[in-house]
Amino acid sequence: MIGILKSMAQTARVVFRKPATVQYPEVHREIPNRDRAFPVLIWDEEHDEPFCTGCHACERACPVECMTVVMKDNPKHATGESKRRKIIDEFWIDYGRCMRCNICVEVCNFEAIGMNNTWAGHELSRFDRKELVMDLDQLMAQSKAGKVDPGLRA
Amino acid sequence: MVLEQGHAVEIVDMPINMGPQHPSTHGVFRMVLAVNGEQVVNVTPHIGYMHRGGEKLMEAMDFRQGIGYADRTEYLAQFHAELGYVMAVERLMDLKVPDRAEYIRVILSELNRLSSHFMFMGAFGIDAGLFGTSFTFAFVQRENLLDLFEEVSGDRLMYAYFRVGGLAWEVTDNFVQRVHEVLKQAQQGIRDLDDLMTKNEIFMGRCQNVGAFSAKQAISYGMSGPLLRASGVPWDLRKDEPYSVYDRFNFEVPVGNYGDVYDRYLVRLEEMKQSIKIIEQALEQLPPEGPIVPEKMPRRLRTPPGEVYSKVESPRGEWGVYLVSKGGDKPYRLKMRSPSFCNLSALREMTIGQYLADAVMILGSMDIVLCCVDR
Amino acid sequence: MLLAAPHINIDHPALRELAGLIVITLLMTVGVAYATWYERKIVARMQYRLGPTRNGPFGLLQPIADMLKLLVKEDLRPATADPVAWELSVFAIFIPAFLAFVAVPFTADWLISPLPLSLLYLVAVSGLSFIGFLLAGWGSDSKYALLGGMRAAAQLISYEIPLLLALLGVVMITSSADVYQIILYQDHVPLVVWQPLGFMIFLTASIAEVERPPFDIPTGESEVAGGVFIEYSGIRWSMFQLTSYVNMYVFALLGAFVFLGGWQFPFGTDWGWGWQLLLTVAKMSLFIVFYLWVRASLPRMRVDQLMSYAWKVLIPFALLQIFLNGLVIVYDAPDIALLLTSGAGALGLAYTAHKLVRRGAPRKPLQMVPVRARSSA
Amino acid sequence: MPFHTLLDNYLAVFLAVIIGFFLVATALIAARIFAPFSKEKGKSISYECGMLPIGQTRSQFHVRYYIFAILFVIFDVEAVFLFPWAVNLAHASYTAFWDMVLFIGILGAGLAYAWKKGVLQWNK
Amino acid sequence: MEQVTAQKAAPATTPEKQVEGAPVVVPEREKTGIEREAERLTPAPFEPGTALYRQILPGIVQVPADALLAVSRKASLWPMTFGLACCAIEMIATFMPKHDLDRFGIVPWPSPRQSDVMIVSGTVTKKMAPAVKLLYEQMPNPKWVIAMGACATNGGPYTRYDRVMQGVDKIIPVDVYVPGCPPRPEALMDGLLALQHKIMEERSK
Amino acid sequence: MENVAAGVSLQHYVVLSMILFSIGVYGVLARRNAVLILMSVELMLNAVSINMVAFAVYTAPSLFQGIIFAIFIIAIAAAEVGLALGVILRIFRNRGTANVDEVDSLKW
Amino acid sequence: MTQVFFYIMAATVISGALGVVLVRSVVYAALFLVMSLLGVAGVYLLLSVEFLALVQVLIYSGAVMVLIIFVLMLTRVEDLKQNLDGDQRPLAAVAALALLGAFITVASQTTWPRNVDELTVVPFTSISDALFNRWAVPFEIASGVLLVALVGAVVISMQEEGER
Ligand code: SF4
Ligand code: SF4
Ligand code: SF4
Repeated sequence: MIGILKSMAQTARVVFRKPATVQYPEVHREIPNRDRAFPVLIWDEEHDEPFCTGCHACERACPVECMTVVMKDNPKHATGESKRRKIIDEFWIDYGRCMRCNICVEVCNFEAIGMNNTWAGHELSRFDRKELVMDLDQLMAQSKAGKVDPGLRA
Repeated sequence: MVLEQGHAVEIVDMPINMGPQHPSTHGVFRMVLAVNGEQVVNVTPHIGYMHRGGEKLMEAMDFRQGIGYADRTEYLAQFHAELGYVMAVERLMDLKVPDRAEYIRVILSELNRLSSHFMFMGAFGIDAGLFGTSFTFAFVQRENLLDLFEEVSGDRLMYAYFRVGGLAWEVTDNFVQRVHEVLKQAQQGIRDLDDLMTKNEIFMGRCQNVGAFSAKQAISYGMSGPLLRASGVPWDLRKDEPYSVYDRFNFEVPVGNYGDVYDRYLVRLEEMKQSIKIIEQALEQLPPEGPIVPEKMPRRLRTPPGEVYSKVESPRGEWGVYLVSKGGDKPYRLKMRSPSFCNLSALREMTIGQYLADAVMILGSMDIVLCCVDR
Repeated sequence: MLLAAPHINIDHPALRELAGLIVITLLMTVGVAYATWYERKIVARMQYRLGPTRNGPFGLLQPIADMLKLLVKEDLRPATADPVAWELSVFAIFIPAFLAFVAVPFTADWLISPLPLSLLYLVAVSGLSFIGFLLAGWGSDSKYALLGGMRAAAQLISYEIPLLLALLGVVMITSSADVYQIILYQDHVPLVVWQPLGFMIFLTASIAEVERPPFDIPTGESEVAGGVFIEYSGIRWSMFQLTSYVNMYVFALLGAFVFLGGWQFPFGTDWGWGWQLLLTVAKMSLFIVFYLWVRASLPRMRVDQLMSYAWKVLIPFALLQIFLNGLVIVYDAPDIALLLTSGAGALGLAYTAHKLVRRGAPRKPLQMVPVRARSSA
Repeated sequence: MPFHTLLDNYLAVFLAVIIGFFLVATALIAARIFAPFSKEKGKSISYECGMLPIGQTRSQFHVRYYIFAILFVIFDVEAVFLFPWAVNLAHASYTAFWDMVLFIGILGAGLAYAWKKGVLQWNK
Repeated sequence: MEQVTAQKAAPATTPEKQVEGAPVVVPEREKTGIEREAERLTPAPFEPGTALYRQILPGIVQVPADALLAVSRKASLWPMTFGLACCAIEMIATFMPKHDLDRFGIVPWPSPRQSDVMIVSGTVTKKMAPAVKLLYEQMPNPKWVIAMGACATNGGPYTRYDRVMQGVDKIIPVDVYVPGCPPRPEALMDGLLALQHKIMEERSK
Repeated sequence: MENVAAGVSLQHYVVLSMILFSIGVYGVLARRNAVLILMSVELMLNAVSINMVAFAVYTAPSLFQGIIFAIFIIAIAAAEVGLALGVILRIFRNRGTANVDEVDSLKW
Repeated sequence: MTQVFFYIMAATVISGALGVVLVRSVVYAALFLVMSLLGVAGVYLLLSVEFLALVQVLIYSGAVMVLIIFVLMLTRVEDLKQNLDGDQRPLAAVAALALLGAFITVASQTTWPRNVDELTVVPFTSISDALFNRWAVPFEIASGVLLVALVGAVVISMQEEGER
């Protein structure tokens, strides 16, 4: 009997405490700087081109093989605007398969890829799983707009 | 079974199928209970619904990639899983992990024990028929812990933070103070759950003398962790075979007298308090700064040939990793000794003769992780 | 509701009853819908949550949405189910619960029809619902359902006895089996004062009769995954839910009338029907909130504990209560004697309920094996 | 009380039966109209946690349920007998009271016997 | 066990029939491994089903009716409690105080009979596939499926293992894919909101 | 006191109870299943008690033994059903049948 | 109105009874029995014996039906492959009809001692008075019978314990 009253008192006490709920769609709570949502490519502001040189290191290191990298000669290098001889041509990441393990970021020697740490990196529900395969533009859009500053680069 | 007229009816036991989808078989465990009236006369566990070849895949991965799969195998005690895995590799490469890294590992592992036991408390309350309240109480605290983990490692569940030789990267600057905050809330949460369940007569009536298991039986089934300790065997790897830096802390190992469901609950409750004690000591001894990876850390992880078995005390018991290497950067053979599996093997003997409702309680008291059973 | 009150005089009694019943039906539906709403709200607050907030202001449209959705959901019948039993069970469960409203005096003059033995009537009618449970369990040809149905029937019948006996104690005091008379009797002191033991028994038995936690074994999610109703979907299932909430209301009202003095205590009859209705609803809500509170805080009992609690604790104590009342009344001792004896009995009940689980020797506490630091940093 | 009023009172009960019946019936019909129906064979398999049903459903039950049922019958009868007694207990004679105490005592003895025999135990 | 299942597989006998004669027992031929595999991989049948009111009501009434029903459906989506693997933990976390799905009127139910949406949270192995299909079939119309996490989407980290389904959409039609391993609770909520949008869009279908 | 019977006289009830009784008789004779026979017996009992009550309220209102009888009938019938069903259960467990024709030996 | 009610009730009772003796499934028979018993309760109401009607509902269609349905569940009579009716059906029908005819003739022949179109209401209190003063002894005996039934059932069940 006493124990029962005790537990009922406990629940009653909780009624007067503050609910822990964060009202999600309205309130987006503070997301840690190191948050690892999904890998995105970083945009090199001064040369106005991606850092990525398409060196395939991340592609090789990805445990689930969800990346595809195509490399090409850098036109800007010919004109001398940039020191990068090679540059990324095509880049696909299948977010539907990525396990967010951060390895691609660690192996990249050019700090060209980083983990998205914004809410945009999480709210990615799609009606068709093909739409989860992100191409180069989608991968770079965010950092082009200067919206992402990955807490975790290599 | 068709009834024949004219001779005595053999009274059949009603086979009841629990799982793979059932609110109270944790994950996709399936058991077929033969029930007579309300009494369970036979149990046939069916596992393998979650067998996804984690070990085999890890043999195809190098040592860094494997860590992620270790996480996903023991998804309630990820830090322990990682620790077991990286310790195995470190033993092979005989790397000396710097002190600071060791302390942070201990702190995070113990916090992880808290979060895992909170999960148990919640689920156990549900099994006892408590309408979600224990679950919510537990998860309020669990969320705090997960937030801390996320700040440190960058993910809520799959941390991949312990690396061979040390840690992936430095902890955050306000780590120590954040841990203190979280611990304060966690103590509050433990008190809440204590008030809610421990002394409640109905809860006692449901738990006491249910699924009692003697020390002898427990050992013979190779059980470990809270279940073994609840049966009265004071066996705890942190105490008997201290790995990491566990030999530098004072704490107590709770040991039960009856080995029934209630004792398992109490042991876990007490372990949470002990974990908090350990964490506080570790925070005191934690070197303010220092390396988190050895100085001469090789660029590529290549192990010499050999084999090693490393084990840690996970919230469910002895989590062991047996690793054979023939050189190179991949394990040649990898076997995980999953505590959930060994504990689960005792289910049949515990359950037979109990009530139908108690079968659920007993399964709940084992606190299994299905991916860890099937791997 | 005014419709049902006789001072809007619809001359023919049958018509008046009809109007009253229709009003009750509407009220009941809305009331049940919002019972689910505030159940979810209160329980959520007991769990650090908010409960429905997004559908309508404070989630006020949530119950409407749920009802509509359940209405427009396909309702399936398993091929192996027994068609007749399957179809009948809905009626067989709902109608008895609904019948109870006929004899419930919401205010002094709003009462569908005065039944001379309404107390007995209420119990008798609500006792019929087990047929529906057995039909649903047997008819839907699922083991969980069958198990749930048998459990439900066993539980209902076991707890009907203490319920009846507890009410008998009241009848002995008021010497009338009519709820109306019983309410009139408690103009100064509600009967809970004279009958603490009876009240406790009634409270427990009523929770068991409406199969709310901790007595929700027939529908225990963690064991029989929804129990009797497991196979039912859409509108049929929502009918079952409706019924269980209607039962909750009926027993809450019964408790409010019989033990808390309904609309009589403390203002008496002369404050007009508005006050009376307010009192009734308030006292009923007390019970309902109590049910929700218990639901959120107590684990489920096991079937054997349930049974032995009914037969070994409640019924003997109920008989004791009757005996004490009889002694006090026949040898006309002062009323205070009722309070004393019954209070003592209540303490005894509490103690027994405590002892029932604490069988045998008290448990040894855990042994703590100390571990000392061997090396240091 | 005069007869016709009694019948009128219970007229309400009959009305309630009818209304309740129509309530359920209309709900079911509305569902028929508004819900999307389709025929698939999997639907008509009874739910068993995602497995095909095993064993026979309408199978044996423990006789203990029957024991509790008969206990219930006995005590139900007793309670019903108690009602008229309780109603005019106030102006009843001592003998009536002790009669009933004897009655309860006899049935209580029955309960005690069942208790001693351990049928109340539900020993699994 | 096999024997008993064989009995159940016999055509359902209503009680009347049972009184006449014994329940029919057809001995089930042991299936070859290939057959069983094929059985596992065949997608579950799915008909959206048609509501009667579409035939009888005039179109002018149908439009508001559709809207109303769609709103009520999206306002109370009841998922089936169906935790498969690691993602299940995050799914549970989504029901819990911090991100309280009850705010959206989303409450879990144990039985598929009362649930509207099936959240496939985790790896679907080929051994599990029949159960998933059966449960999906047992859900009454209208019903939706959310594939939560990489595993449910396309096998995720375990794609390369043979006994793992390459995505649950191989066997049941999936409405919303939520990427992530595991998706954090907010992501799942985002998926549920997306599903609500979808329901509103498809109301006239 | 006004004519409360309002056109329903004693004969109505008597005839009703007789019809019920003979249906019960038919059941007892025709059915083979013990439980069904028991149900038919219940029908007969009910017929009898209808008769008793009817006579009581129509002819002997001053000392209504009929009603008291009916109450006792109900009470005893409850006990009787309990025992009878117990025996049927017993037979069923031992013989695998609830069929009266097959239970013809006094001992087995 | 009374007549209408009487005929409704009579119809319920008789159709229920017919269902009990004719229907081919035991469980349905039990359902029909419930219907018939409730009808009888209605008849008691018509006879203005409210208490008796409620007792009928409470004990007959409540308690007794629990017993019967439980036994149906316990002995899967439902699944027995045997037919429920004997071969002496026609005989039984003849006998029952003959009995009925005899009854009717007797009933119509009889001349009742006093006016039987009027019914006097028996108040509840007087019933209870009588029950506890004039009928005290049979009352105790009834309790004894109940006790015997209880003990008998327990004994049967204890035998049951042996083979489970
Ligand atoms: S992201 Fe980095 S590692 Fe990957 S291709 Fe580009 S530069 Fe190479
Ligand atoms: S995070 Fe891991 S899984 Fe994802 S793309 Fe990078 S390496 Fe591959
Ligand atoms: S997606 Fe990742 S977290 Fe989810 S079940 Fe698969 S492996 Fe586990």
